[in-house]
Amino acid sequence: MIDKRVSGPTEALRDLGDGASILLGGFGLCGIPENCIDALVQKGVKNLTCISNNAGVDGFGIGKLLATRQVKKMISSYVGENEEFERQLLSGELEVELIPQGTLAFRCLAAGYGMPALYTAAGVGTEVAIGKETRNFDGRDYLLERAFDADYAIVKAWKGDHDGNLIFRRTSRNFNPLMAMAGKITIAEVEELVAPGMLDPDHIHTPGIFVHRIFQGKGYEKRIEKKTTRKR
Amino acid sequence: MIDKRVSGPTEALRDLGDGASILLGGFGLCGIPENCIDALVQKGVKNLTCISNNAGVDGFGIGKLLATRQVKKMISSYVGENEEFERQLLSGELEVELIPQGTLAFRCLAAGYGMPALYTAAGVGTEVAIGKETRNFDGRDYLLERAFDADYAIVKAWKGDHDGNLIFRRTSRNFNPLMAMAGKITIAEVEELVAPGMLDPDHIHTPGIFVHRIFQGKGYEKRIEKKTTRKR
Amino acid sequence: MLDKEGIAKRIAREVSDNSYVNLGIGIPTLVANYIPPDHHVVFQTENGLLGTGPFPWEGEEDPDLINAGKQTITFLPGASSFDSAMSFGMIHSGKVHMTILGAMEVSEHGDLANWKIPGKMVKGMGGAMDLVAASNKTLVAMQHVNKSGESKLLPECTLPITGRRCVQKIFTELAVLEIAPEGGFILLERAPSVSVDQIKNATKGRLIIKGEIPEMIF
Amino acid sequence: MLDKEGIAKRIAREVSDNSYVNLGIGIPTLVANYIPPDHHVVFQTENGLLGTGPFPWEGEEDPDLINAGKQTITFLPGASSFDSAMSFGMIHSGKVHMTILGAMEVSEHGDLANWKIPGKMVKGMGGAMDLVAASNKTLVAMQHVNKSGESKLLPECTLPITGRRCVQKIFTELAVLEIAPEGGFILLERAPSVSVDQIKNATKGRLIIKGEIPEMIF
Repeated sequence: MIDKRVSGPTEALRDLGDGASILLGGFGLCGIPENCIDALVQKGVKNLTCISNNAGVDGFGIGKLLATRQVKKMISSYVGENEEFERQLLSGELEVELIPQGTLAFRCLAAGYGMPALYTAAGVGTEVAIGKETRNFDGRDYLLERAFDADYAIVKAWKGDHDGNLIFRRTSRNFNPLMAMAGKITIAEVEELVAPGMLDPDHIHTPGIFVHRIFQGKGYEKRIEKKTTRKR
Repeated sequence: MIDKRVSGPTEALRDLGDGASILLGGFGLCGIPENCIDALVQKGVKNLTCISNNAGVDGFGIGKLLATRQVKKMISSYVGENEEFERQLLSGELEVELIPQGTLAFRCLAAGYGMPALYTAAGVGTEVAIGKETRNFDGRDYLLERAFDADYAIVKAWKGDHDGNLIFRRTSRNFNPLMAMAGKITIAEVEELVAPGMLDPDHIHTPGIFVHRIFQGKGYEKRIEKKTTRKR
Repeated sequence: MLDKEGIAKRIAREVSDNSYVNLGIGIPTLVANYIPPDHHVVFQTENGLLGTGPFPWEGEEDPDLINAGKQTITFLPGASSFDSAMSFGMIHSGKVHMTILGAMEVSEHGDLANWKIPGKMVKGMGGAMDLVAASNKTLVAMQHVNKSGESKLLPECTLPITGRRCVQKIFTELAVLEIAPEGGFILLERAPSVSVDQIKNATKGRLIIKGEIPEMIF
Repeated sequence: MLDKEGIAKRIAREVSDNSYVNLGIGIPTLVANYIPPDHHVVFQTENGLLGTGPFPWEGEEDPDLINAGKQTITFLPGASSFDSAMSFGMIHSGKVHMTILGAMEVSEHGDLANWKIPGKMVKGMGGAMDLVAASNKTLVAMQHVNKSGESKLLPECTLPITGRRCVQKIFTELAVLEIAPEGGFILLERAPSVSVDQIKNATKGRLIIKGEIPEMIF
């Protein structure tokens, strides 16, 4: 089989330079590649295009890359939890493209499956449709959306093996398996890295063929955005 | 949660009538819905359109439905293992549409995901492309293929629960999860039916929302088409 | 006049037995509390779970288990997890039968605006454009008028829209209304002790009143 | 002149270290036996498995574990199983680097015909049209001439084609040939004790011979 292991985030990101486009897994702060985000900050690469459902919060997640002004453009579906983001957006420092959440998912899927484009009903008749082809099938309108063409995908999984096979846990799966399929180079950080044969083939969410570099991350904070509980 | 259990194949197929279009899971004889096929034979419904990667072998799988002349049309990617099939095809009794295997899979996926159509490179410039739209994206040609619109999907899983959640084993997964998503009414037969909560949510391949009726099958033969072994 | 809990309670009656439902943030989230105990309803959260349960017990929060509002949650027996493509796949194919969400404006043709106010910080549409575009049933839970006292039920939306001709019914503190096929808000029910005139005054779009309008039943 | 094992052995040298490969039925299947032991090559079977292993020990066949040729197989540590959409997804996105398959005819432009003979029973294209259409490398393993002694390397295919301009290299019992960008079969290597004239006589399409043609090395 094929060993995809690298020593850590620095080696994983070795060839990622200024101006790169990056798909970043996660929904809110759930399932985000914490180690790689820290390494991107340390590396100091600039003018990044980040494609991620959200933009983190002030001081955590993609918010860290915004604080250091490393992001030129964000492509997201929802960006509401970040004051620095808002400041940069209103001052014109940051470019933002907002797209429907399902469209974000499907454009990753299309890239991963070698489909150049897809049709979705989301956004028909709205400003999202401006400049896009609208086409009617069987009496309903759909927008033609193009597959993503991003340089890197950086994802976070629960478990992985040397071959790059990935397993996600609960709702931390979200966009991670889709982005893993869509990157030209896909980097996976995992909480637990195991030897080939330790994962049941039927339990694997992302086959290793989609993953180019894998390492076991350290010190996950897994910050909770909105802690909601019942009292005993 | 929602209880999808029915007593068995007879109840599961209660409203399936003459002329129905049916997606049937399986690849070769691997992962085929043996119990439902037998029940279809017993029920005697006629003029069926069967969409399945293969057409079984003489006397087993979809071959049983061919023997009783219940199939009007087959949509498959490969049909080579069946003499009765060949006889009916050459005599004009049976209509056959051959489509690329990936196209078969993607047309199910599109139906399951609410996409009206998809673009694929398979079949460009071949007789499969006749009558279809060919479109160029970034210098490559693709065919526009429509999502399936079938009345029923009949699939076979390894394990399932009352809510219709399904888990498949090894390569018996194949088209089953895709067809399960694509049927207007989806019937699942499983080797082992368990109570809700017995399956880990992260292990489920087909969420129960796609499955309308489920039952525990009996007496699986699981015939092997080509037994190939190493000698000790 | 209803409070938020009252609106949620009334909407809960619209949720069919044996159905899959997606709840938006705000009033819609409260609907889950009012589903009759003998009804089998499964809630989907579009970040990737079918079968969401109540909030976790204090101290048992799992950072890997949240809903689309980023709140910590639990799951019920029979739940399943999946990626975002499958999640929006089941939405777009209409397998998720109903979506209940908030709105800034609804037009008398069923257009919905709930994601953007020009000149203000735009947070994004999240999954709303997908949910309303899907071929399922879309119900709106909202206040009848905005903070400036202006009607949110209009002839045409003034804000950028989330989806066209997507809303079936609207539930406010004053009334239950249905979008007429030819356009207009058909008044179906009054909130307790609310008069038809009060509803007329709060509705800028065409209000269709046929016969006696009954008071809501819960 | 090579036998089937010889053709497979020669093709095995084309398979890069650290690559994912799909093998068709027939000669291509034999290629797996000749991958150098220090090469890391993962075989995909399009019915849904990465990391296929050898045939099972007698008595240990698993009916739920077969390859695309419907043969019982095993899997290696690090294998993964998946559905048919993901399988053809990884093929179409070019993640499966190489496909090796048989052919009835190849044209000098790299067109491939391997699925249908008019007037005979048509079995279907299976996954072949997907595999050759994908943006990966397509190698053909076949006999240079058919059973009637006619060349299978032609100016144009006479049979219905499986894909256009999809073949990069051809491996026969006589030679290794590459498709020229402008059309034509570039003769790269002769099989042991086969002359250039023998290859000329067996090739109906334009044969391009540049300088001395070396004998194959294994």
